[in-house]
Amino acid sequence: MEVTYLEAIHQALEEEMHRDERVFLLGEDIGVYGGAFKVTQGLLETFGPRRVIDTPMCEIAIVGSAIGSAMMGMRPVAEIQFADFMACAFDQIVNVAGTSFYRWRAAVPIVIRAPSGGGVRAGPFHSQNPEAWFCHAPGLRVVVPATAYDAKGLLKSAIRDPNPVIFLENKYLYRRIKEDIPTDDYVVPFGQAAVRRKGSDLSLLAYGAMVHEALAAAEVLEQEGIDAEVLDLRTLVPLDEETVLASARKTGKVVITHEASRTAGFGAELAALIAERAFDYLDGPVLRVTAPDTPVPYSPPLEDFFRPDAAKIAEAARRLAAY
Amino acid sequence: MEVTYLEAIHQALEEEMHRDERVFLLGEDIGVYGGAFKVTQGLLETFGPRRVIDTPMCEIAIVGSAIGSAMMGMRPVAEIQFADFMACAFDQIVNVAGTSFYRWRAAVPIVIRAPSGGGVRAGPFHSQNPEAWFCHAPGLRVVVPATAYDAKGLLKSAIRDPNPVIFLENKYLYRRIKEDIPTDDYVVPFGQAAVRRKGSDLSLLAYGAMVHEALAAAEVLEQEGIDAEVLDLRTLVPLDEETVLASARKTGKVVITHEASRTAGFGAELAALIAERAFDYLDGPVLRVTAPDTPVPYSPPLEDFFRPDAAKIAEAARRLAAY
Amino acid sequence: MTLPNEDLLQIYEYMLLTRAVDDRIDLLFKQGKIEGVSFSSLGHEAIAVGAAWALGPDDVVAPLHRDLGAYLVRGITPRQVLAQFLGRRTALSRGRDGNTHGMGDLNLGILGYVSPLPDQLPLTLGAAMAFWVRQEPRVALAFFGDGSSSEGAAHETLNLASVLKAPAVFICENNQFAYSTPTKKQFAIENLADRAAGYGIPGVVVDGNDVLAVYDVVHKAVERARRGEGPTLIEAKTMRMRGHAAHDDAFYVPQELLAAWREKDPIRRFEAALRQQGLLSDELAEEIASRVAAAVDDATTFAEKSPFPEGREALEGVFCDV
Amino acid sequence: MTLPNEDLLQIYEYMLLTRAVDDRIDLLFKQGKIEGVSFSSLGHEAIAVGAAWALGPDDVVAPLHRDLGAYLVRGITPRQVLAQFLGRRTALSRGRDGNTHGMGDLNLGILGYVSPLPDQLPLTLGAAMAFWVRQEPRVALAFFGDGSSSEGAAHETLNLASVLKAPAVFICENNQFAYSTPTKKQFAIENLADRAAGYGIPGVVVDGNDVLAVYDVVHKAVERARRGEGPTLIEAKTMRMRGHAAHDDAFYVPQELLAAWREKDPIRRFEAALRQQGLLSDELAEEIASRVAAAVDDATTFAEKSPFPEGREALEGVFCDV
Ligand SMILES: Cc1ncc(C[n+]2csc(CCOP(=O)(O)OP(=O)(O)O)c2C)c(N)n1
Ligand SMILES: Cc1ncc(C[n+]2csc(CCOP(=O)(O)OP(=O)(O)O)c2C)c(N)n1
Ligand SMILES: [Mg+2]
Ligand SMILES: [Mg+2]
Repeated sequence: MEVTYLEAIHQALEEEMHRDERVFLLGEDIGVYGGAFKVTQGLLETFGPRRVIDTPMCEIAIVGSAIGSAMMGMRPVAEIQFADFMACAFDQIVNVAGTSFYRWRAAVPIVIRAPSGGGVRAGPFHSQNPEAWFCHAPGLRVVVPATAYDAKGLLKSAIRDPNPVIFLENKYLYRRIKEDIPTDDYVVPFGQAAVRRKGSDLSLLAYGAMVHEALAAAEVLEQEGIDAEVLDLRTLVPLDEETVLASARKTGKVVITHEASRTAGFGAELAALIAERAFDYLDGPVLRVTAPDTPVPYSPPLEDFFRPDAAKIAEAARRLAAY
Repeated sequence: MEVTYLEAIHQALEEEMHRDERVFLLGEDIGVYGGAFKVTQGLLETFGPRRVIDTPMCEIAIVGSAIGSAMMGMRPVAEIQFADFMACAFDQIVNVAGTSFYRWRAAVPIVIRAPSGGGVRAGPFHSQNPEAWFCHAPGLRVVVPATAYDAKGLLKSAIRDPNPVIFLENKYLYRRIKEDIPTDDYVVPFGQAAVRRKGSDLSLLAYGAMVHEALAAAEVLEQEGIDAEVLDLRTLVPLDEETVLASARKTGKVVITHEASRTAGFGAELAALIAERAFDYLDGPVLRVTAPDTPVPYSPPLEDFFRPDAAKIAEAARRLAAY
Repeated sequence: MTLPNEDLLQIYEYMLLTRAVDDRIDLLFKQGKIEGVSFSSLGHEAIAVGAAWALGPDDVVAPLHRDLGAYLVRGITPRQVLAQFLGRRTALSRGRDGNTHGMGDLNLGILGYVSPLPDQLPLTLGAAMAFWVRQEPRVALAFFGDGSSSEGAAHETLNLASVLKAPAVFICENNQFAYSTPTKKQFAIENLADRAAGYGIPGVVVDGNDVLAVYDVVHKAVERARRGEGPTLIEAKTMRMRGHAAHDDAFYVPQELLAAWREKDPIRRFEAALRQQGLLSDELAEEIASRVAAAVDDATTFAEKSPFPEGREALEGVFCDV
Repeated sequence: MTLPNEDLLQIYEYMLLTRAVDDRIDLLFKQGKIEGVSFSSLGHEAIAVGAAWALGPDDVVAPLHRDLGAYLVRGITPRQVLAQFLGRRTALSRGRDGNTHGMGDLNLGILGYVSPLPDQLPLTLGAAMAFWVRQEPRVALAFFGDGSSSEGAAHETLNLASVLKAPAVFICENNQFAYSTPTKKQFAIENLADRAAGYGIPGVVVDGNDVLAVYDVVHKAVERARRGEGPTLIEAKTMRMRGHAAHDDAFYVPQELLAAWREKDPIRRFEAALRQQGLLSDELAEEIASRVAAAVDDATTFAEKSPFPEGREALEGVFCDV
């Protein structure tokens, strides 16, 4: 069955709610309206108002109460309407969700879903990519699906995982990509990167929407005789270090890309990992193709300049290939 | 005059408040009590209750109102009682303070001071090192003084800077270090790292309390015939890339250290910078000596294990030197 | 409070202008010329214009996404508004921010807002705090929605403002919905103004479709704040007359509710009163209408002719360097 | 509500035990055996014990740093408490967290707290929400301070709880100070309980030094919540009888205020009542006192003999793997 990235997420929620009655949803406008992007459409009708809870605007209470309910045996999936507003619940996420199991063995099996990413002319507060912040907060899993298959399988893993999971959906992909996915239950395990394209000349490391840009770049590069390998990281915490390092060691040249701004983004962690553990194999500098260190601007020419894309990735790859 | 790191900060506040009547302070327990660490002691008496404002517990309103007052021409210095609680005001810091100048040219000359760092048995919520989060939020300056001289000079720069500045004081250093500092007005400019020790075999990059651990490690290493250069970064945003790169290019071997946990910490950014722009000069992998990816544990054996120190830095440096 | 006739006619004109600009925005969105989202102020004209009218020239205001009228009263031009919605370099945010977001101008005493709501509340408190520190007789006024009243920032602000007796006025626009969520799912009370008692400050409910009533309560609150007696919480009841944003058909809003509120249209009501008082003749009405129409046409032309920013401009001005 | 005599004596013993453990903590701190900070529950015994007593076995409680009594009533042992303060492996947090922080045990229905306040409020609402979703007749009770009432988290929680009619009870311990900050600098009202009206829920003020009065109002609130009628906000007035933490001499607290509150000591008052009712003889008092003393001595020995964790244990259990 061919489904969009968005439908895949919807299916994961619906199927998990049928499978496990501990799963419930809470968030702003997720019930009657079906969510700002309609991800949860119809679930209120199917599961009723105690399992699909329309809350007031209160990110602290949404995340905090999700945590408390998880400690009482529930499996809440909280939606934050835009990933940008996770900043409002930051304390709950990093200080409460991230540390409770470590401190007093209280597992926190919650999922916080949020649409992230730009390219849709949504401006500084509906386009952010906050993944690096959460990767730097011990105790959180960070998931960044790039395909419809993964979005469904990773969300199922997230809901079944006994830990707090930050599940960053990429809003650019919601309705732009489609694929056939199995109708049977399946999960995509955490910590296993996918090699989306095998290649020998250099490695392109990406996640979320940038996987598609990296693949597009690889096609262009192929025409030019450069054989790029494309990795989709799928989950940043846990990170599949082995697959990343194996690719870096094989090609010796790495370009990392992400939509988030550059400084202290997750690309830095990848570069550091490689500079430490694949050093002997490197044939060139580790490059990053990222957004610049600015807020996400609104106007199309500004956002296009801001956002990494296949052309920018190809350009860096060319430079590196020639190194 | 020999002053502690803490007294140096106090002096900077007092002198700036005398110099510029737009400067005022707000925060919890900073007036009558003089601050949880007594940094602001006596300032209420000197400047009165409209320039030293004891607020209720409300980090959002503290930071948010500081921003609003700055837009009306004030130079607020907000204290967050512990850096850990900056998470409660995260949205104000990253979304409001960080973006207003970019979006509508409203400069936000605020300083947010907060005691950070561990080693004082203060447990998971009074020991955190959140600098990397703020480095990944465009529009913020991030300052991490390591000495009394710098604490004063950098805080003066921070107060005079027209941008939002995150000023992370290291509470371990508050009363543990002392030095002679000038009595005349001086500032330490942003973006200029200090070479605390010249060396040729390898570079130790540090900031905050870790500068002292790196220097102690360098002494040990010297005994063993390893000549380490020690850099104190002073400000992370702006970062003195040239000094960092010059040192890396000179020694070819770099150990980065910070108290914050490892994954996506600021050390990753440094490693990435070096792996990109000093690649040709590297004679070994870029190593990081950081806290592990756990909350900061309370009990002394746990915290000692957790926290990087001279011994751990020296150990990494030895491995790298032998590479 | 009786306002001079001149003021009444200006208020009327600003309300018309607000609606005309709003209609034009709606049209431009439907024509595909506005990217992303677009918010409407339809139905909020009395609140935005009435409240802004109550401020003195040195006072400061933090309008929100339904307060187009307040921006206009304070001096932001229709040209600037449309340029902003069209993402042009001539806009106050130079294309960096969209629709009314970040449409601030400190020279006009207007604080731009960020999307996370209600972050303009602590910001406004901060402005008031500056006046309080410097002991200046100035006041800061913030708008916020019934929706964002549930956010922690609202509480922290109201509390700190009341403790400091800061010269601030907070006006909550209760338009029955936060996005798709009706007020009864947002709070278990009838009047948000009743929360004022929990802060020891006055709380006032006002008919948000009656521009003079709004002016009146805001004016009183502003003067109270100016006298150093502290903040007031005003709840202006109204109805959001379009969807949450232009993409939203508001299927979840009962038609009867909309119909009932359409009867209370703030402009029609005020116009009727002006006519009854003999202040507005057909001729004058036509003159005003054509001035408004011309302004909107001019603004549209200006905005559409304005250049987009160039890509590289995205890198400029993250930090202030003076 | 009249409690059986047996309960009254147990309540008395728990109050004594609370104070004895607290005194021992103070002593251990002064002896330099407790690293970091240490909070005292002196003066809060009636609130913590009285409130916890009102819960059923399946109910859940989120105590704070002054609620030692609640931990003890719910079954955390003095051994576990002192091991926690001494950072030992035998503590509930195994040395990972300090003093009462993170001293939770889900088997006992106790939620551990984090330092950022009042984060146990949304946590407690979440527990109540779980009961509400599953339609179980269980209740969740949270403590919070006058200080943390000013935080956004308090507002969001009270509001969401009242909208859902979640089976939760919120008890604010107004002990006159938040660290050094007196209540008059924290809020411009007399009674925090009055904020309940802003959420459409009952608000009750109770004498926090009268254990049976506390029991009573909490019991009523718990049963109300259990019946599905929603949350209650209780304000228990008391006084923090030591400094904010052990390092703080509380110079900013007027001596007369402390002296006045010393007269109202919750334990002495309850003891007098028990004696007057003929429930407590000298002999029984002595028997209880010696049992308490023995428990505290035993706990001290246990804690001091308990091993510290080993450094490497710091790495374990960041993630749950079942
Ligand atoms: C912190 C935060 N959470 C969520 C949103 C998404 N959002 C934008 S407007 C809105 C509804 C606002 O309702 P209200 O405050 O009543 O204002 P109205 O649009 O009705 O005028 C929501 C949920 C937001 N902007 N900020
Ligand atoms: C969000 C947050 N800000 C600041 C602090 C620092 N702090 C710890 S306890 C305290 C005072 C708490 O006062 P109150 O809530 O009245 O509780 P009390 O200690 O009086 O029982 C403060 C300011 C904190 N723990 N959390
Ligand atoms: Mg509304
Ligand atoms: Mg208190």
